[in-house]
Amino acid sequence: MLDKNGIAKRIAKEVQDGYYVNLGIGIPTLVANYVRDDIEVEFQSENGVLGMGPFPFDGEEDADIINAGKQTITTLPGASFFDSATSFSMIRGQHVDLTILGAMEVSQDGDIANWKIPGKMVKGMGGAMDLVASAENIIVAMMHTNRAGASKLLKQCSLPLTGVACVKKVVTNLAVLEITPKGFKLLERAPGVSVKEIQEATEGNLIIEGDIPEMDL
Amino acid sequence: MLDKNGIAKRIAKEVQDGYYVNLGIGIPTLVANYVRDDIEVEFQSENGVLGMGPFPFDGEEDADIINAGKQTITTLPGASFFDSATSFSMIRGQHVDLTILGAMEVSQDGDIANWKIPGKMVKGMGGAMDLVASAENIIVAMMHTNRAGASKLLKQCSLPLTGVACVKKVVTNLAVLEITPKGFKLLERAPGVSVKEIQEATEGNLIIEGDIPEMDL
Amino acid sequence: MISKKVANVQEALKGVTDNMTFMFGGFGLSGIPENAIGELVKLNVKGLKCISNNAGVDDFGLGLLLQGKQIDKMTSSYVGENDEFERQMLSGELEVELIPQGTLAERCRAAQAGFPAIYTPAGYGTEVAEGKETREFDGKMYVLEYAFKADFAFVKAWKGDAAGNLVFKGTARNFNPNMCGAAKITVVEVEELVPVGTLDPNHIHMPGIFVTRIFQGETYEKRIEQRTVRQRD
Amino acid sequence: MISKKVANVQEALKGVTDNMTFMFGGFGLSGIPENAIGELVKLNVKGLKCISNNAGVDDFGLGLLLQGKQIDKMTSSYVGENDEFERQMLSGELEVELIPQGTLAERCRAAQAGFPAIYTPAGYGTEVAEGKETREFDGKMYVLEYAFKADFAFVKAWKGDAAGNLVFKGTARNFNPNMCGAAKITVVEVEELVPVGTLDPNHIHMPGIFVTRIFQGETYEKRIEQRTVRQRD
Repeated sequence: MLDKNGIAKRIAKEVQDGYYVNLGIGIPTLVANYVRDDIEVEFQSENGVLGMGPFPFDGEEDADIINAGKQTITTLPGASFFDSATSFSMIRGQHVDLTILGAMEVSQDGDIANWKIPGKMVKGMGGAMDLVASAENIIVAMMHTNRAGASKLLKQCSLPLTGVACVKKVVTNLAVLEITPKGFKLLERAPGVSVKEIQEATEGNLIIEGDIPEMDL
Repeated sequence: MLDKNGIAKRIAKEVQDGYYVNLGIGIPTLVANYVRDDIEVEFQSENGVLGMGPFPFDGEEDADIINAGKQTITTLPGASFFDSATSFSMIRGQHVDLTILGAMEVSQDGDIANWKIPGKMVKGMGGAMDLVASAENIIVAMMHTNRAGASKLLKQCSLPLTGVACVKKVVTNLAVLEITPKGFKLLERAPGVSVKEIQEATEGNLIIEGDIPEMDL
Repeated sequence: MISKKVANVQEALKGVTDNMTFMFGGFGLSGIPENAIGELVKLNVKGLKCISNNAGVDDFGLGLLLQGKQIDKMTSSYVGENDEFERQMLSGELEVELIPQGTLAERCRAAQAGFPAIYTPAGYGTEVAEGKETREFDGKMYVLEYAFKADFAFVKAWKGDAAGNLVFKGTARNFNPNMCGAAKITVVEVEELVPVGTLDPNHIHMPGIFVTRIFQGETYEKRIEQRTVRQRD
Repeated sequence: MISKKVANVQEALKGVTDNMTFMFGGFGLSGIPENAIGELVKLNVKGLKCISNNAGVDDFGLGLLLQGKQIDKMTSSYVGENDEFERQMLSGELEVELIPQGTLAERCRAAQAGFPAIYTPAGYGTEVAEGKETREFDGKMYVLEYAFKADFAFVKAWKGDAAGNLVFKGTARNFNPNMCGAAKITVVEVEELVPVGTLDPNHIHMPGIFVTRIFQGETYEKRIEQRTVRQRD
């Protein structure tokens, strides 16, 4: 079973040379730490920066240079700043190659819910609805089950949707799954996790074809 | 009767302190020469400059700094350059206060035709259609009649329209006229021009109320 | 050169009254119009409808207007990090319209650029699109979203001149340029009001034509919401 | 940093074939992609559909492609100053679609920004709107205009870096930034390719994400169409 860093590490393998990547808050942010050194990737943040670098050294933080999580950041050579409309032109116009974001629920049709629990948590969708409505390549990073142990990979989402039929891949603490017309296709198991454990933790239709390899991390 | 410079001089009196002004090609361009010195005005050109100054001194012209008439220009302190989409945001968003442009025909309803003579002259509308569709305040600068002596102030335009019910005022070599729901209201006569001459040169409905003063240039 | 310069925040906010609709630039606490917000607290105008990506924190940014119960409605994309906001929203005192961030940016730009409405894919199939017109183009579904209508836009820039020309810094730019000229009156505060002619005409982020009033701001706190650093080796 | 740099114009134009749709930046002869046009003449690709505000003059700019009868259709806002253009248009050899200049700019931006269509007031009630969908918003009429679809966008910038970040100069900017990322492939030529990190991230007009390939251009003529000067006193 993977921890959050393990999920990030596995997702980092999906990042290819020349990709512009938007990372959501939470586990997705950790992905930047595990991207291979021998490929060129640029990170975009929807508040208006392309070419994000690591966090600043203590004392060098700048209130005017933050990411969408409001964290102080730095920029790398070749970076640029721009306004919000331009930022979403990059996203809506499909210039960003890969979007990695967290979710509360994903359905077997690729629907995603991650912005609202009615009557309980209403923080808002931020840029998530724009991202999932436009991105060609969306990977969800999340735990396979919620704190109560219930599956987050469902036949249908029960929470208000963020986007419809948009998720392509899900990486959880238990597995890597691809969204196909027939449901969640199991691609890989997390180290030490059995197919049976994944089946038990998945409410949506799970497709198991042949031998399911363990992740190579 | 006015010449082109006279028309420009009269129109310059319509330019008020604090106006952003877009000047079309031809007579309108001359208006800049006659704006009072004691008011602040900025000239916008739709190819992407605000704060245009006079033509450059011989030898100081720059191929990268031109106006919409493709003439080499200079800029004044406080000027800015921008892309075409931003330029038309200024125009469409009604941030430009006054548009002065030439015309081949104007109708008594305020329609304007100035971009095409079918089968003869097809140069295109450039930015004129955007300007007349959006500007709150449009003044047409033109000769009262064409070279064949026919009126250019008509009941209805005969040429393909540039815009509908948009012109507010017309300044010609003979008169200043306002577009009203009932037609061309004669406001002023050019020096030495009689009301009768204006009547004869105007095909559209001409409204003459009271004594028509001569222009004060 | 047409001057937009006014002496201070009081003059800049002339005409502000109860029940108006305001736009506020800023993302989180970055690039927010601190001086304008402070003055609105003093003016104690009520019944405000505010368009802003976020709602500040309890004791800073738009949170200050919420504390004074000056806001009736917020249109935002993300409103976490604010307990008073949540309390007012759940109790029904505050009306909240949550919309996608890119939609927020583009509804501002539409108002600025004279577009009545836009078609965006964001929110299609979600409750955000409920009751809204939708339409298919090339096999993809879009939601029709209207240009904002606001009385004042409050914008914060880094540098500006009396002509109203603006330059922003880093990610403090965010929604600020998109809101310039998107309301009836655009009030800009700058960290540094520089002499006309010192800003490079090639590098002005927003030309002065989109600005109604500009003033030299004072004592910026520029609070950091999530101070995240790494240690030197 | 993702590099967009290619060695030369030949490499930059790989994939160009007959019957494609191209966008060209520039206003008149200012800010036109001279190197790309020169190479297209050499490649002698035919049946082109071109989107460009203007059509050059007889012996420069897009006029060179017209001389070689390489263009089947032009979508422009103003096509004066070009006798060969007029001849081909009147003889029916060349299809010409004239559209308002602001509409041209915004149809590019729509393609760049993922908008399927826009509503503009320009051209309403004229032959430009014939056969097009129109709609009233707040008592004013608008025409629905679609995002362009193009294979290549040819853009000319002043300075750029290998990351594809661009800076334009003066009014040579015009349609160039609006066309970046508005076609499947965006090819940018620059007067000066500078080392990555030398352009101020605050003052990049177009971020590299909108650019597919960038190369150092050569021997710019930068012809002036209307040399207008005043005499010193």
